[in-house]
Amino acid sequence: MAVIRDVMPAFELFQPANVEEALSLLNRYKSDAWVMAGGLDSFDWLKDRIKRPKVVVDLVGVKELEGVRASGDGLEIGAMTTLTDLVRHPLVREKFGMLLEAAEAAASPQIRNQGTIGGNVSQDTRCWYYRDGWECYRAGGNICYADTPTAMNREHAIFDADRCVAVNPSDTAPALIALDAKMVIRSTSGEQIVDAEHYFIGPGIDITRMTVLKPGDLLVAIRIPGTWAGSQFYFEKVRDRKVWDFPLVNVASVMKTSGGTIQDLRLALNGVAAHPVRLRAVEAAVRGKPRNEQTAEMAGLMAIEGAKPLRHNGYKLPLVRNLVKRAIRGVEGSWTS
Amino acid sequence: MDFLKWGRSPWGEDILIRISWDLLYLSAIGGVLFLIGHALYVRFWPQPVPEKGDAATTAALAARIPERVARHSVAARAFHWVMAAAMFVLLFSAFLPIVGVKFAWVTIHWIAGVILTLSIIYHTVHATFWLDFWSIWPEKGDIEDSRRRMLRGVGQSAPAPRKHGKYPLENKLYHLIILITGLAVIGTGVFMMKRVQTPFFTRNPYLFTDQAWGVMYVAHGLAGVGLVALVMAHVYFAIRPEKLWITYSMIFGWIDRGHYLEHHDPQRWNVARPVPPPPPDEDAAKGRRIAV
Amino acid sequence: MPERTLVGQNYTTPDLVAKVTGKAKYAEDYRAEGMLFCKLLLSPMPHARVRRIDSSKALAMKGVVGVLTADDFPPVKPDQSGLKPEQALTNEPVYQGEPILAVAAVDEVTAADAIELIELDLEPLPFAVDPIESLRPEGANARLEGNAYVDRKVATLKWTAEDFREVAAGRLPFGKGADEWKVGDVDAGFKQADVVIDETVVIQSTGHQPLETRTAMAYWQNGKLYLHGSTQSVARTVASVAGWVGVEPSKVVIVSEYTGGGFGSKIPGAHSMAIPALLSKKTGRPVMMRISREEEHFIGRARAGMQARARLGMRKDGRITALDLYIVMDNGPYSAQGDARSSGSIASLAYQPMTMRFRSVAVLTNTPPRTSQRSPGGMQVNAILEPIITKAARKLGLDQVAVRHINAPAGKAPYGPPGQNGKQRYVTSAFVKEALDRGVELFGWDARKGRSGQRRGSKARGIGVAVSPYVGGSIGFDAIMTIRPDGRLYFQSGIGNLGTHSTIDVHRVAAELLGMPWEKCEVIWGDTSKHVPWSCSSAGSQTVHAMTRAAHAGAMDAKRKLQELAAHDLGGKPDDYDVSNERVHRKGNASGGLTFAQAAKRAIELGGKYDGHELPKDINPMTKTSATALAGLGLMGVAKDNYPRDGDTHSYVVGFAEVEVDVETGAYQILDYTAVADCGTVLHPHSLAGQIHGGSVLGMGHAIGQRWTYDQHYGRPLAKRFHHTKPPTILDVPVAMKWDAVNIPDPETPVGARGIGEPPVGAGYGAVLNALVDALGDDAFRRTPVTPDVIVAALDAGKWTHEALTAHV
Amino acid sequence: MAENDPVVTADEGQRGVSRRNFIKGVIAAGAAVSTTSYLFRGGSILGQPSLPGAVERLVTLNVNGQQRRVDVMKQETLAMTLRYKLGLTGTKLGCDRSECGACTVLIDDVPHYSCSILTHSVRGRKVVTIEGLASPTGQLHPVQQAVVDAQGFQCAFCMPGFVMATVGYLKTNPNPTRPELAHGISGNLCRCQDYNKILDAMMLAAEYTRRSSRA
Repeated sequence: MAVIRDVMPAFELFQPANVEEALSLLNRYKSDAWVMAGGLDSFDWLKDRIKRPKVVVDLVGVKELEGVRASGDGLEIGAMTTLTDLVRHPLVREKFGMLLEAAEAAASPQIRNQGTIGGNVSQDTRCWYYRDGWECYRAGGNICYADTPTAMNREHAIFDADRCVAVNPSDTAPALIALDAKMVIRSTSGEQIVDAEHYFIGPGIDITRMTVLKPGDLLVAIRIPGTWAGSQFYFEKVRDRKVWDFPLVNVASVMKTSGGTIQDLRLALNGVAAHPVRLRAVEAAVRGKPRNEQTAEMAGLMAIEGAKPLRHNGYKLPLVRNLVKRAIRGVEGSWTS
Repeated sequence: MDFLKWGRSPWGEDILIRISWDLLYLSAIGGVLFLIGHALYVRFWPQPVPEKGDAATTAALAARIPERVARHSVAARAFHWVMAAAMFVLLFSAFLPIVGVKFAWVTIHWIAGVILTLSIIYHTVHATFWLDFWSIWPEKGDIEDSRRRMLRGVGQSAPAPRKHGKYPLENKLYHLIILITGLAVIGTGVFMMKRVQTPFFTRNPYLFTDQAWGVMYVAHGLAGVGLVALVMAHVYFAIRPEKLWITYSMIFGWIDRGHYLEHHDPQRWNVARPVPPPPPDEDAAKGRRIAV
Repeated sequence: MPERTLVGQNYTTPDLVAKVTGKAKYAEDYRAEGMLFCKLLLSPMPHARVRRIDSSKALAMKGVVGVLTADDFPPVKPDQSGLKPEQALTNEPVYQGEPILAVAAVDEVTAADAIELIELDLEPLPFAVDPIESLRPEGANARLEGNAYVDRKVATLKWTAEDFREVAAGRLPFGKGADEWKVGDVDAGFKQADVVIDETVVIQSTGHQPLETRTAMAYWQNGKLYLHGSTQSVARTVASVAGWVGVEPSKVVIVSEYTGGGFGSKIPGAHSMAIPALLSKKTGRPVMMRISREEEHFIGRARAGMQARARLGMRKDGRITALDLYIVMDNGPYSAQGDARSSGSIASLAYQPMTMRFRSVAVLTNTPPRTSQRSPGGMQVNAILEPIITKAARKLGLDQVAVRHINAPAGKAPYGPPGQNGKQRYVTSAFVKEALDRGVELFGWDARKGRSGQRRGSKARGIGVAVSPYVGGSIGFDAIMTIRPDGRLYFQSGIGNLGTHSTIDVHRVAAELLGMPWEKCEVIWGDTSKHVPWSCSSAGSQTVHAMTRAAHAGAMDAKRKLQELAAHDLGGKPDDYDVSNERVHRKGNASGGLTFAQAAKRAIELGGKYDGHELPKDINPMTKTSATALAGLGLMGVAKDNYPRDGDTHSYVVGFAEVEVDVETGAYQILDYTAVADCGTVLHPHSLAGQIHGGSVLGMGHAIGQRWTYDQHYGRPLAKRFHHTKPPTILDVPVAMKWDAVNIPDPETPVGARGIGEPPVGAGYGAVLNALVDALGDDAFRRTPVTPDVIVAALDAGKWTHEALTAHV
Repeated sequence: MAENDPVVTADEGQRGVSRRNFIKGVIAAGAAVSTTSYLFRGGSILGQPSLPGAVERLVTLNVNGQQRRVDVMKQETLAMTLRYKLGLTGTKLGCDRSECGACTVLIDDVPHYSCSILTHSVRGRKVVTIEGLASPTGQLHPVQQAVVDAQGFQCAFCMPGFVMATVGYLKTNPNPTRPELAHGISGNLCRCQDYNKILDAMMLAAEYTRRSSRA
């Protein structure tokens, strides 16, 4: 009955030197194993003594998973590449400035120095009931504490809630979806490549996971095709504090225009559902339309169709509407002093 | 094996969460064992020879029995199949994710649950006011018949049991047990809809205490896994060759005279034609009205 | 008054190099041979009774040495309020997270594992986390004894169904049960007003959250308790720890040379200090109790939140004719808090309303214990009233600064409730108008007015100003200083070292008076075994005022003794002598007489009053004990501050802010901030800047984001860690801020210096809120913090939409 | 002191040298494995059962230019090792959850929260703490000197973290603007909150650092 926090219980630690070793460990210990990348999500769980893996597989020594490489006209980013290394990489800066912005918007400098892109996209939700050890659906229980008449759910989902109303907190995830990134997943039984959009899963599919990764799976790399290199990017994150905080909502879009007409675009949001949301309907409606206030307005309105606000997160509707609007037409006006 | 899954409330109290899903496998295995057992029994155990009635009486009676004895009205059959469909959807949407087939099951599950609930309400009203309400409920004599049938089934000597009324005792018992489990899942399920987002209710998991919810989840779970075995048995009997005539009756609405005479007691399920006999086509309709 | 050689100058404080090299030892940095670690078992329920505790499994674990429960504490009786005073461990937890039990083990992992083996049987009791909910006719009481303080006693107080119809409409009812005071005829005041504004406002509770938690380490030696903790005053912590542990104060030594912040939460130390102390006694080994950030949320104290309603009447010229203020204060579960009362006083001082009625009720809740937090009550009332004043001014077409100017306190300004004689108390001095004028200039107010409320694209600009007074000092403390034969001057200090530097700064007054070069001065602080005098806490903006007075008195005593000693040895009258240049000498002959080193030797030879063997009668017993221990070391200056004072000392800060709000996202940035202080004579500019800006940022933090959130169904907090409580980061405040001080000496204290810790908080808070009102209009928010979600929802709906009265959202 | 110890690199510790030999080596060198293992079950090196292939508990760390041998639990964070095993209490714990920055140290010149990295993860890497900045003769690091000159902090519990973050950031951007510097050291929280003076001090620190690197 007694609950104790802040002291990690014992676990066995492995620090494999390469992917093969890591995979064989994961295969050997399956659901007893906990994969640790930068560790910033992991330590919370471990220190809170809520998750108690027998074995931690720390990927710190797997150097082959680090680094950004050119791959055709796109990029391949090792899953263990830190956000700082990503932000500082000339190819990222040159071709996919939006990813830089998104990575730079995450957490704090020290966290970006240690946190990895793989960890950032695979992190667990930050629902404060779940993270505090309340035994909700996501924790194997039969209740969502965040959607009750008295629940505090300012940060929670407006879309695709299925029992659980938690949201995905990643800043890089919507950017990767907009850029049509591919996630390279390996296990002892082989390699699998998943569109970034489909890497994330909602509670309807599996209420205890945020991604398609199953025990034994390892995200090894993220490939960004050259398709959208150098196109028009928009990324914006709205949050409380300018450091540390996860997004209330963020938006990422890539766009190609020609003579004021939107030729093609991809648009994704996060902080609104348990998975980042790609706005396919909006994309379809906006394609071929002139890039102007009217189109932006329409896109914004379409984006919130079907949204179901909770007691404290109704603001996410106007926020999403405005962010999508801005993703289409940009930000208006500024002060010089 | 722990049959119940306990969780911890935000106050650190132990609360019931649900049954252990091991019980699902237990129920499924139990169902399969029963089927195998029954199949083996039928295949290898010498079956008692059915009692032949007095030939003269039978012939006289047969003359008054229509070719097709109406057994289930269109409404009743519609109910049965709607209910069956809902039940399958409910069971699959409940248990496939547990065995590893992942999909967004909750909405499907509650919609099927609502359909099942509505169909059962319809059935209750329909059966109460339009059907022979008591025909489906076990009566005192059924127990003695059942005892005799069992003894004879295992080769003991016993007086011949009466033939069935409209429904054999197995049917009646099955109906009874499905009614209990069905009401349990529905009764709990309706409240459980307060725990998820539906258009009907404002979500409020605090409608009952943590402990009361726990009991409700356990009841829902127990009834649910129970239904797995029950439905397996039901389907099994429905497709057994010697029972197919009953299954057909649930599709077409009637049984033929032969089966009627063989299995049913005209005293207890009177479908005999009054005099003068009307044309055959109207028989069914008439029979339906009188006897169903 | 001597020439200012030290006062008003920057210098490097003697603790700084130790801090910057990592050598400074805070409580958790101490080690003792055989030291055990302890972990706490916290109540999972907001209110419960312990039915049974079974520690046998824990005690059977290898490495577990002892278990401590409430039964191991000295018994306490209910005080005059009817409640039992708080103890570090309890059998009736009254908030979720209250410690019930502690385990000591050879290491922390073992202690933590052992906690999980404790079997605890609790009986849940009714609870309330929202004061208003507790006032409902059917609402639960937070304590078995009642739910509110009525006439200083805990009683059951319920409002009527009628009252709650007001609540449903989003207005705080003027329900019964409140303390009340009045100045003038409020109704007549409202009649004179040209505009009346009536608003219901909610101000959040917030944890103090010093960066150093209340970790403590204790051991016993020869019957004496040595406690290494974190406190705002070692001198004042001795008695409180002695009381909690149940020993004589003479048996307690407190060591806290460096305190990692307190903000009011460590004023008499911390109740939790008793845990390692008693566990150490029980186990016979030193015990270290590391307090985690989450535990600090529970036991680390918090500011009382408020649900308030204010009606304010303003005349065409901006003068406030009437103020009717009603505050429901979230008192937490224990002793009665003073925040609401201070709110009334500070409101009456800051705006000098022509008539005023003040009502307040302190409601008990099952949330962590409250205590004064930097500008207690002052900060909250600033947040309640400043936006209302700005809105009234706007309705009348008046400039924000002009309105503050016309209502500003000046001279011996009256404030607070009328006393027995029907008259209000008054302050020692106030130079708020001067501060406003200086601020207008420094901030460039007039130039910025052009941007007030302007919008470009999605970006709206707003500017705001706020006036924030607070108590700026106490009186009556003691000083001990010794000039020793090594020719150096030693100061003993019992003030906590929170890095305000006042612990050190105040002694520069004495060094200056005695003409002692600062390099030859040493301050001894942070350890009660080192014979410290009766000192104030580094709290409530007292230190600079209180302890410069004491230092002044001590220095004057030392000077007098030097003069007398010189006259005794060298002839003449004491008044023929002067001190300067490290000598006591005949006036006009600075190189003659005795050196301080010689005088110190003579003082020891002469004994008696000169070296501390005879002491003044009026000093505190603690000072007497310390001075006696130091007697014979040199020439001793020891005295109580007996200087007269006419009025109550207050200091003032005016804050100016400009914000830019993105109206599409609700996100905003505080672009600029300037603060001007009226705190009398400036003692140490660097330090003063730190207080002004640091305090202002604390206020800004409350305006922009600091949260305190509870799940009302289970009465459990959701915001416990920095990630959720959201103290401001370096990027949430302007990248460069300005400050100044009017630097006019307070006439009622010999040095002229007043304290400054509290007033900036309300200035930062109010200025930012006013700037937001300026940018967004009158109807964007009614509660704090004002976060992007609040703004974007209000702008979308065209009016504020956020929970009207619910607490802890 | 540790400079005279035979150096066992992390790689050898893990692969080349068996645990038995490693322990022997330690005993032969007469080095204390962990004289101050107050916090974590350290008593017996074999106290924690080990699965095959898992990390060894005995490691050698490079801290402030010295090789230090330590017995480290699997779940031990660097902050705990520094504070409770190596006696380096200048590194503070304000939150233990990577939310305040008080525990910031440099690992291979990059600022990290030492509360949120396993000690085992820094084997073979260069750790520098606040105690390692000043020269052995006691001359302050330019960033420390700037803090002293600007009287840059109050309670100073956050100070070691801020100083380390600044030292690390200035290595990547020696000539920052004030907003750039603020961004660079934004992973540190101060509750006395005079961020203004902290930035004054750190801008001065940037200047001092540039000057000293030129010299």
